[in-house]
Amino acid sequence: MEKSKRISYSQAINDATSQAMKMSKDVIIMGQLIDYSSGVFGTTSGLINKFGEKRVKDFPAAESLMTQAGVGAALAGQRVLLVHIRIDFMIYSLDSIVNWLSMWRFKSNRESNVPVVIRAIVGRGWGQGPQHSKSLHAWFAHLPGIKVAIPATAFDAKGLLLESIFSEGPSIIIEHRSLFNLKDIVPNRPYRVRYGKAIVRRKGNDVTLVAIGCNVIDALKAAKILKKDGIDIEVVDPRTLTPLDRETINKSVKKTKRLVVVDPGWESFGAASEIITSVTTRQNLHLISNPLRITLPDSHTPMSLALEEKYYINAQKIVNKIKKLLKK
Amino acid sequence: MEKSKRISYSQAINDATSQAMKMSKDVIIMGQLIDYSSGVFGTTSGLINKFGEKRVKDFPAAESLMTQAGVGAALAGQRVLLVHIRIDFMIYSLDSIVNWLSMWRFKSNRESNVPVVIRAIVGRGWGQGPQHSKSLHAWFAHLPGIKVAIPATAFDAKGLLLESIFSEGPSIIIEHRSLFNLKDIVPNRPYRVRYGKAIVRRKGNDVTLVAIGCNVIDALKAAKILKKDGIDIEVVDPRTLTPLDRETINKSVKKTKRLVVVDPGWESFGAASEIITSVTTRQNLHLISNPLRITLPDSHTPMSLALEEKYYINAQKIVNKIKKLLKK
Amino acid sequence: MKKFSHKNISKIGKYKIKIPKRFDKKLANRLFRFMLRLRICELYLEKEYHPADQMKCPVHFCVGEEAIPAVLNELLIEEDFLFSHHRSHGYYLAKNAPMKKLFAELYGKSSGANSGIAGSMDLSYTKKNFFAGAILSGAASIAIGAALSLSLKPKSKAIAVTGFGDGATEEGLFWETINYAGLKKLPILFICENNNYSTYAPQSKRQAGMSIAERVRSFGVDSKQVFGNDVFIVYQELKKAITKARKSRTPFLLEAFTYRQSSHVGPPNDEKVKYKSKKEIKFWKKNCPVALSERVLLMKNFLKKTDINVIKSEIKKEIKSCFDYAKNSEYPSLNSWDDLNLSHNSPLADKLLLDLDKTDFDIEQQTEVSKGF
Amino acid sequence: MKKFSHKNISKIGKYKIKIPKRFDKKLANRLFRFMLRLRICELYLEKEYHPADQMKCPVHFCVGEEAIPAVLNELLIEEDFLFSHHRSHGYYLAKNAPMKKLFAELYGKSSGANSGIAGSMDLSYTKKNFFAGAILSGAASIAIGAALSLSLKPKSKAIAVTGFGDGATEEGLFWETINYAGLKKLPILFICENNNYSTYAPQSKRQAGMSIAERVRSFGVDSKQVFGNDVFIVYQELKKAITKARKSRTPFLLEAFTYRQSSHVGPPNDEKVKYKSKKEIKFWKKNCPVALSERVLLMKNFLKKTDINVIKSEIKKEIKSCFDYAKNSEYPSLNSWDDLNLSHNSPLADKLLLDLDKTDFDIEQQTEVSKGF
Ligand SMILES: Cc1ncc(C[n+]2csc(CCOP(=O)(O)OP(=O)(O)O)c2C)c(N)n1
Ligand SMILES: Cc1ncc(C[n+]2csc(CCOP(=O)(O)OP(=O)(O)O)c2C)c(N)n1
Ligand SMILES: [Mg+2]
Ligand SMILES: [Mg+2]
Repeated sequence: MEKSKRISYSQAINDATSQAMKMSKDVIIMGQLIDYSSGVFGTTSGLINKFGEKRVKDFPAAESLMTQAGVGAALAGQRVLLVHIRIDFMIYSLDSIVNWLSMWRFKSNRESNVPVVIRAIVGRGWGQGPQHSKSLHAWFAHLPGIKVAIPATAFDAKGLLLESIFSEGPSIIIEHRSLFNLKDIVPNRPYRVRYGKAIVRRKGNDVTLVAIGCNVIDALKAAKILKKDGIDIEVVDPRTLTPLDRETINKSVKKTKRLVVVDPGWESFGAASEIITSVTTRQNLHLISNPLRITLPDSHTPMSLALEEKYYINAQKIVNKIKKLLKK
Repeated sequence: MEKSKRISYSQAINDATSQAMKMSKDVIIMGQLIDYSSGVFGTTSGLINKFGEKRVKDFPAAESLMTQAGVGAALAGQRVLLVHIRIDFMIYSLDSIVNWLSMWRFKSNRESNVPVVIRAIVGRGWGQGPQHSKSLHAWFAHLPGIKVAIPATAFDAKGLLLESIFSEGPSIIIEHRSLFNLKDIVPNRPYRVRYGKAIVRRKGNDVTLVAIGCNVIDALKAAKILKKDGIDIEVVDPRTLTPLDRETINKSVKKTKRLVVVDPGWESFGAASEIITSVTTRQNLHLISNPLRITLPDSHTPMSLALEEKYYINAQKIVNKIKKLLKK
Repeated sequence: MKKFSHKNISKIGKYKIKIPKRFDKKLANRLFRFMLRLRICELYLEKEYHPADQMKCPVHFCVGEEAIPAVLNELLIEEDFLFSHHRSHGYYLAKNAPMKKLFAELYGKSSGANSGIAGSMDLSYTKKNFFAGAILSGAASIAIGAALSLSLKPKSKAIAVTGFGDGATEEGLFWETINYAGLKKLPILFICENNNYSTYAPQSKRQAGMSIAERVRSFGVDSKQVFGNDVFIVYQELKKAITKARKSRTPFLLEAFTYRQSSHVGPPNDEKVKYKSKKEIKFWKKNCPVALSERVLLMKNFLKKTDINVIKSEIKKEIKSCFDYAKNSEYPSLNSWDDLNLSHNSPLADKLLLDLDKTDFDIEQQTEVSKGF
Repeated sequence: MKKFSHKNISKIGKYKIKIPKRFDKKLANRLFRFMLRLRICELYLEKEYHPADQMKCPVHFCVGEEAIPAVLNELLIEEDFLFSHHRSHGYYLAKNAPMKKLFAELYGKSSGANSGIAGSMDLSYTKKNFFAGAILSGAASIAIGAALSLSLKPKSKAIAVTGFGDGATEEGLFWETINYAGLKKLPILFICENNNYSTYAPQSKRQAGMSIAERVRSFGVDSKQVFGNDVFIVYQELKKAITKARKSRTPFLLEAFTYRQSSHVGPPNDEKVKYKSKKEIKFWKKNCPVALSERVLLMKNFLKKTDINVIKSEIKKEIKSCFDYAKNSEYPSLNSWDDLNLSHNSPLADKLLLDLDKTDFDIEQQTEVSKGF
């Protein structure tokens, strides 16, 4: 049995980072304000004291350059962890991500690999508004050449971060801020959670509910509520979108014959449609009801609490939609 | 009967721009090199002579600013047409598009609307390579607050450009360079092609083939070949992705009971999966075979001709895949 | 002192403010009143903000940075465009947008400036050509477009103005903006409120070389540094710059040294991060725009203590009524997410364009493969 | 002449080139030979390129811009990183990457530098730390990272070098790069080949204010302008800068005025756009790096006409063999698109990390809504 402790999602990230930096001197971290006590919601606090400013680099408000600097540093031997306190600010660096980072290996015919890990935090609630809350995971999953993780638990957050840092290619980890205080049993030792391996978080026979990122916990809560009504939900958490574990999802649907996807992104052209398509293109005739997606509307995020409540997904909304689906 | 002439896709764009600028003094156009005789593949040639440098503005290599300048100018009363000779260069301006342009109306609670039209050209062939050939239409279609058109014919190119310029909100028009020399009968007078209205380019009973952008012509060619084998294809061209005409697509599939999507974008988390999902979430049980997508692989674009041939879709590849689907 | 920096400013000790000769008394009093109103507004908002937590909206308060908005309020005309960064309240009021609609916005109410959809960071008031947003350097760059458009209108005297912090100048987009302003000689006024911090990081940790004002000048945009808490100097400099911009359509950047007494964003209070020295806090409190001008106005007898008390109670009354307005307003309801995001009306297209359509297309053509670029 | 610009340079008429005192003869001859090799290479490539159209790959030729690569070839060490923009051939050769693999790359062959996947714009040669790419200012900004990493290695003398054009400096990213280089004093050398054009647009249409070199200085990065076709002056300046960067780890920018005799990108030939004046073409042809140095080497008797002929025929032989190599190579075959884009090996993770997994999760917790920012 591994020694472990019950810690929060943000502590798990801090833990993984600190461990990685201890294990390899090549690991450096860059980001705005990572060296202050507040430490990006606690995920980087204390690193500056342990590893010094050569390896813990506060960065000017120049997101685009930061990613490019990551690529260059990786070429010269570093393993680079970049932190964006909001994915919205990271959009300034999309050119770097799309035109450089994601195609670096490809362009060099696999000879040059850049271990750059980007942590992108998605805000939610308390009136964050449209410039502080987008979850663009579907965009990055569409882009070739970069792995995409979207961990829902502290255990996965640590394992996927370590795996990303010590792998050879670039990756983006989407972190939903609303998960940061959620606790989980996390092993002390450094371990890996592999890309492309979904996890069945709850077994069930009636419906396969694929849930992404911060909606995993909502899905599990919904499943618990539905159980009372005798509806038996299997909850699958893909954990990574690139690569996407299509097999595990398809296997589950083969059993349940029903597919619902809950995705904290915009509906159209989003992650939910990929997951549905990855099932229907394989075993469409096997399904006994239309697949269903539960997503954000095709809208930017409103500030007002009253509208946030309508905008975001919660367990009860999932319950209602699944009940409606089964009534049909 | 409307007076019309047979002109190329690029001439149609030039025609529409010139007409729009004549019809309204508010229309201005900005872009790198739009005022040279070469005129962005002929689409802007001659405008500088007709309208002068106050309205035809060559821009420094500052794509990000150009979009922001578009927003500001629109606020002060212009109708702005922005031209990017490659969508790849436009990626520098994604912050402007995502964090500003696309949410401008939303943030103002509909009070402030910015008529900014972005023409984004997608390169293809002759070794353009990965930094000159991405087709990111799925990204823009996922983003709320901005309309997305992807015209396949000269007729649609003119009609959608005029419609975009004289509408109130922002839009992105994705233009596949490989279509620029294709000719079509185009009315002389200014007309509109509306967003959200797909077109059935060919009627058929056996398979609904939804084709996007430059693949529309491949799809039509494939349909013609398949006809010889007695396979009757209905080809639907959505023309715009936001809004997407889900009704026309669903109506067609209701008839044919089979859906194939051909999409000049990367496979995973792309436009094809949205179109498939928009059908399967509505009438899954009605289909008699798995839906199929024919797309680019999840890969950046290789330079070498030998690999380009493997990478890109053509009519014959479509024919083969549809035959295989029907054999099952 | 010619070249300012936060390092050398704190050596001043006590700033000697003067009212310039022949400075209009009413104007001086108006500037003071604006600053006082903004100050009290922000202080009351801060107080109500937390721990009540009824305004569920991240807010960047601007206590200590009142001089620039006060001056803009005097010098801007309706038609001018004003673009602000995240620290938006002062600029909003500078454009004479209604205070009560600001309060209602923070409470997320439908009577808010943006019906509660935007909040403090993304505040706008279209009717007065005022727009804000949080992504750094965004507002400054959008201003370019407004200036460009205004420069096309030969009769217009209007200009584009944009206010932002020292941090915003680190974004590359800012330098694209400055290059273009210098190249095209646009009627645009850049106001950089240099408060030394980008969140907690001081300027010296983020920028080296010459000052922001000097950097800007190397791109062909004229600029000047001032002690930004001296409202009279700020007035004189901006008056000059704005008059020139209206007439000869040229860009200008003012780098105004000032200080944010508020937390970067509230809540939480950010004192525990300990990024500010006690000494500097003391210096800047003593030399804040309100204190400095109050002192000199009293000294010069432009105002009496009692006048100030009257003003204060007027302002407090206004603020109370704004709170009442905000608290008593409804939350927004929602008709359509779609309509909120996309405009489907197109009156101009309806007027100008024919409805035509066409299915057929000649498929016996070869698609072209273009050579080279 | 102190401050260069393309306007005042063309007034020179005939540039008076000198070989500096005590300049090593062998070195001078090597510089000349490199330039001649690059020139002939590009001319032959251009000739074969079109109308044969067998290299189906957009190419930005660099005829007229040979001096910088020649000097870099002398001064760079293996461990240095070199990042180039789209006009990449000279830089590629500067890093001693094999010419035949350049040719094969342009033909899209598997024996190419990148197996035909990258082409001319995105060329790289990992073994020699050489990397190029087409998106403007991308190469310069990536160089920052390499410099950062090198600055962490106390024993390393290696530096990062990046070559780009005047157009690249318009991108905001470029100024983020310069600010950071100046702030952190990184061992990085920026070389701006100012050939006056960004495609067809002259610098005056795109930039105002002070020169690129001066702008850069205002950000705390030392810089200098030179007549970039004088290979000896370029050598001296870069020698100084590189020596200093190796020793004291400081950034430097050289703005080298030069001219592209080639089309912006071929084919098509861009003469018909008529963006260059006949006069300037004449001036720059006469004062091109190869012609200038040839003249002075002959004059000084460093070389004789016959020597040059021998060199030329050696080079032509090499080039012929490169064409043979490229034309006779196979086209690439493809194993897996996936593997080409994503690395699935992780030897280090295999070594360091435990394989663990866990399904259960405590769902009786409230997700947090964070207040404020
Ligand atoms: C692109 C981007 N990066 C980061 C942020 C986060 N952020 C918000 S305010 C701020 C500090 C900005 O400092 P400054 O521009 O000086 O304005 P001040 O807050 O001092 O008024 C930062 C870093 C942002 N809003 N946008
Ligand atoms: C972001 C971006 N915008 C536009 C282009 C198109 N483009 C390719 S080369 C070039 C000209 C660049 O000029 P300069 O940097 O001076 O280099 P030169 O071609 O003169 O060597 C342009 C505009 C690009 N590659 N990247
Ligand atoms: Mg600041
Ligand atoms: Mg150039």
